[in-house]
Amino acid sequence: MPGAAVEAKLWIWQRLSAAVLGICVIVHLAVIVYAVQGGLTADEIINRVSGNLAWFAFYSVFVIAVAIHAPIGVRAILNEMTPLRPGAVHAVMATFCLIILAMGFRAIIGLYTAGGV
Amino acid sequence: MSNSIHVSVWRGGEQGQFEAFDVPRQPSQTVLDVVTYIQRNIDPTLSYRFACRVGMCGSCAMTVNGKPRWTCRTHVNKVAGDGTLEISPLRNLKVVKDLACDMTDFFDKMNRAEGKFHPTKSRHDDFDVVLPDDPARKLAAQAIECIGCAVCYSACDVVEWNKDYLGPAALNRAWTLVNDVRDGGNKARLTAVSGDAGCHACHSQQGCVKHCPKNLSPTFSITGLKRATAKAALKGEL
Amino acid sequence: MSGNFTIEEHRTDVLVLGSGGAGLFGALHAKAANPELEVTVAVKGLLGKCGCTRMVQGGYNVALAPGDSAERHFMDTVDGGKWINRQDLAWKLVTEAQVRIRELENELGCFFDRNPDGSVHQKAFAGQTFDRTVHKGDLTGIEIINRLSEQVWARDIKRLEDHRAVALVPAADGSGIAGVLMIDMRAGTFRLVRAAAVLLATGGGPTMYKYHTPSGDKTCDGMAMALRAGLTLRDMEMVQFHPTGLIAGEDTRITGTIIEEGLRGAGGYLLDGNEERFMHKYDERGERATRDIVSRGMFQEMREGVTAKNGGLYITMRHLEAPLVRKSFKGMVERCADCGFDLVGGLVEVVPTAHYMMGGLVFEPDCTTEMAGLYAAGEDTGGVHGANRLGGNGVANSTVFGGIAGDSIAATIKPGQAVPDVDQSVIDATMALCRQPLDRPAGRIDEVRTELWDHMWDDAGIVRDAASLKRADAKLIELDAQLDTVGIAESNLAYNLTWHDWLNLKNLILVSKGIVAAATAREDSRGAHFRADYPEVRDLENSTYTVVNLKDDKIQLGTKPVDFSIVKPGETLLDTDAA
Amino acid sequence: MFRGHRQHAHYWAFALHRIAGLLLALFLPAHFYVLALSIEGAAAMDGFIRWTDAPLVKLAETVLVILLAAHLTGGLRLMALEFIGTRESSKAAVAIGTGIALAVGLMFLLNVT
Ligand SMILES: Cc1cc2nc3c(=O)[nH]c(=O)nc-3n(C[C@H](O)[C@H](O)[C@H](O)COP(=O)(O)OP(=O)(O)OC[C@H]3O[C@@H](n4cnc5c(N)ncnc54)[C@H](O)[C@@H]3O)c2cc1C
Ligand code: HEM
Ligand code: SF4
Ligand code: F3S
Ligand code: FES
Repeated sequence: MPGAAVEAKLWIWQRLSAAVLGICVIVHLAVIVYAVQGGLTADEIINRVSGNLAWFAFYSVFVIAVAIHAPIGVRAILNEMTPLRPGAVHAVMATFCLIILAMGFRAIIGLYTAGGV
Repeated sequence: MSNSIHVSVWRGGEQGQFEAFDVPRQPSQTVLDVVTYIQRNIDPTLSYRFACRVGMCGSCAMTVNGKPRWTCRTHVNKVAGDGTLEISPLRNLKVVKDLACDMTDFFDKMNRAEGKFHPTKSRHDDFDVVLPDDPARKLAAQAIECIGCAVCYSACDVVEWNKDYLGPAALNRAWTLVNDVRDGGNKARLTAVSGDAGCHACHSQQGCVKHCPKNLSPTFSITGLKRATAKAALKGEL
Repeated sequence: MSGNFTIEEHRTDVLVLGSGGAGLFGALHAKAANPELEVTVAVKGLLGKCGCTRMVQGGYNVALAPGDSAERHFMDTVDGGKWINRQDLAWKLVTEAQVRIRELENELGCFFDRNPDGSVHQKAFAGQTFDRTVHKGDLTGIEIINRLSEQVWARDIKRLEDHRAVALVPAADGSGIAGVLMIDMRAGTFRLVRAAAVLLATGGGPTMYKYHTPSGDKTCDGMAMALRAGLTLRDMEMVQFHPTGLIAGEDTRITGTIIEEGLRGAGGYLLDGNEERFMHKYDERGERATRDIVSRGMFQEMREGVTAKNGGLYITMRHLEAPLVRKSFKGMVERCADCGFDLVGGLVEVVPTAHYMMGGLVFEPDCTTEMAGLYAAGEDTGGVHGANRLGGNGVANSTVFGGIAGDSIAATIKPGQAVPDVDQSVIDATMALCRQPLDRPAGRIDEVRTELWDHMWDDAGIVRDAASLKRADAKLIELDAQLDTVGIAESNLAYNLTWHDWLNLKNLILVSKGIVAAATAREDSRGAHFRADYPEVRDLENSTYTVVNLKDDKIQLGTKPVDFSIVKPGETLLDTDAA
Repeated sequence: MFRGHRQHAHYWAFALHRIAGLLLALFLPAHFYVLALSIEGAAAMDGFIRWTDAPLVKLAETVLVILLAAHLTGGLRLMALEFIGTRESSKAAVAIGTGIALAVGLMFLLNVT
């Protein structure tokens, strides 16, 4: 049964990505809480991220992880709670994954290159 | 304690309606006794299922005030504090009539989950030596006392949402066999319980654990299957 | 009348009636021996969920351990049976059990309890000279039936669930059985299943007594069908009572269900209504005396009238250490608590309760019967246990002979073999019988049930005598007539439990007549049968057993000499020094 | 909504985790869109962030942070269940999870105001 292995692997990927996201989100939340202390401004964000490879790498991992994690999660919800067929759900989720990747990286690259590196 | 209970009972099949009855209250009275009283004294056509009367056969389960329960061992005082009871058939099973369900799907899923022993020895061999405190034996023992009442099956929303989902009881049985050192069917079993009809469909709602009258934890069993199938998948064995 | 009642027909090679240990083993063995055979299991409830094998708590007797032997198990069985067992059957039981238990463990997957060294654990059970009861906690039956059911579900074995057998239908040419008439309970319609072989495994069940342990689906249907088919039952006076059933009033189904024997073993006291112990009046072992003695002692106390509020007596553990009781009897404590009783610190009202029928259809060690093509196994049969069944021999009996029946059937029946034409007159007569209440305005059948319960309990129960049996006999005739005036509304026969209650009572009354006749005939006291007017065991060497059958709607009675084919009273198969 | 069989803490934990996950997934593209605006220069972005000072938007953002925290703790709880096999995955775990989520949310709220 190929489906069996696919589901098992999706499960592994989702848990792995969740673990990565766990770390990312904690860092992210910490930064938000820290950042908003003086009121959130775009300058601050750009100053922090722009040209900083470490932040760039961090957000890349974050985006990749979420692009794996979220579609797998939404897939289960759609399969269970909507009449959509599994094939259709699969297509929608592949698209969703690409959208997250595209939009995510557009944002990160934008931040990284902002301020004229 | 008022001396009568107001009972609404489901009448009909999948389509039907509640019907109201007043049943005198007794000091020793289970929900099954309430239903029996109605059949014996008020409406002889009321249908329901039971056999053992003592929590061994798992055929008397019904939805009582919204929750799935075995009725032969549910004392009225425990569920009808305010003197009202609403009794309907178990969710997620086909209704035969009134409170009696058809459990065919439930049993078929036990079978589909490879919830059966695959022997490695025969009647001409001696008993396997199995130490009672062997960790695998203990895991098997924790889950083995299922009476197949389908209470968990009825308490799980995934069963409702995903018609193919094998459900907590079948997966729980599969897990006891995964831990049964005498069994030779694990390869087929892990494939059978993986996938979106199997353990991966479970989202740990834990209605199964919460309602199982035998205090088993299908959730625990299912997470065990998730780990076991993940290992098998990584080894390419599924 | 029956004209507008269509009968669906169904054909199969092998039809198994009942899904207890006997029925499921029969089906599995027949299918294993010849996978080409079409095997169908028809059962009054859901497959594997009804019947008493599932309710087995104690366990399974089998001689496995060093020091024990089939001979010893056999001697215990015949001693316990007070020498009226059919010895070749008892021998078959003890020897085949040694194979069957390994089949259960190794092939079906029952996970029996182990000793600390990993070998199978065998516990003590009353009436045995060796600890030989294999078990899975105190829920052995659930383990056995669950494992059997799984194997049946996994095979190409047809299921007719919620199907009640109402008649064994012979061939028109008298050559043997041709099928079984059933009621499809869900639809409320008749269905004729034609079959080359039928296994009768509906499991008896003494539910004609006010207090009884078996599951609600067991109402002696098999024995009643056998009587109507002209077959012979033996040892019908032998009804075993378990000393401690719960009693909580007439309106709860909990009444009659078992409280574990181990409670007495662990030091529990039996108390009368004044909260005083009484068992020492009857036996120096007190509460720890054997089932029959304790039951009789309790019955006597109840007759004398110092009872608790529901007419029973009390069992209490409150003088023992609470945590210990809670730990050793967890299942029982919880069960009592669910029903509103405190087993640990309080008094729980109990009463002796009808448990098992040693008597039943006469059959051979290969499970054939007088009627060609009809096989029988389990509690429906008589002869294996004699006058008393040892705890732990019941499930051994049903699984051993169920398997043998399956083997015998497969050895005789060919797949697709022609099934003779059915005797239509039996079908017509049975349908008329079943439909009898439907033509009348609805009535209350409760009164018939309660009266049957009361009279069997008082007059043909734990203690009987000629006068009480005579009363019982007259009452049964009266109740049968009374039942015939009760009507069931015909408009709604689908899953109509009240209709089935009526049919249940019809069967229970018929089989009760057999019990009363046999009990009247046996003028001595043996095992489960106690005659106040003949309190002694008489003339062991010339023991006889009773047989009953039905001719022209009347019970015919006979007695036959016991054939001591293996060992005579006073002799033993054991090397006496070794004990 | 919360029929009888759903009336227990674990079910609520499941429902919360699912709702939070779904909302996060829906919010994600919007979030990225905002960030991408940075490409058009800090000025444009400041405009946007000032817009978020509107109370309604602020509330939405707060809720989202709570959701993130809730989904995180719920996810950790789930993975504890799945990998460590905590048998009696206690109600405490649910409570602590929700507690932390709320705390983070409140922190955010306090800081913002
Ligand atoms: C509470 C309790 C505890 C017991 N404990 C022990 C123990 O510890 N050790 C021991 O050895 N024995 C014990 N026994 C006895 C043991 O259960 C029986 O001896 C044995 O299981 C009988 O098996 P069976 O297959 O003959 O019948 P059952 O298991 O009773 O099965 C009968 C089957 O026939 C079906 N049936 C009935 N009528 C019809 C019909 N008209 N049409 C179709 N199907 C029908 C029933 O629904 C059921 O499926 C106990 C019995 C009880 C009640
Ligand atoms: C930004 C981030 C995140 C998004 C958009 C997201 C989205 C989702 C979605 C939509 C689901 C499906 C929910 C369901 O099936 O009920 C899900 C499931 C899950 N998430 Fe997340 N998630 C995120 C972060 C996290 C984090 C940080 C963790 C944990 C540490 C996590 C752990 C999980 C787990 C374990 C599941 C599986 C639930 C199940 O199968 O029942 N997620 N996620
Ligand atoms: S796991 Fe529990 S609730 Fe589910 S069928 Fe078994 S005993 Fe019933
Ligand atoms: S209720 Fe259902 S979702 Fe899983 S934990 Fe139990 S099977
Ligand atoms: S009647 Fe058997 S479990 Fe309730």
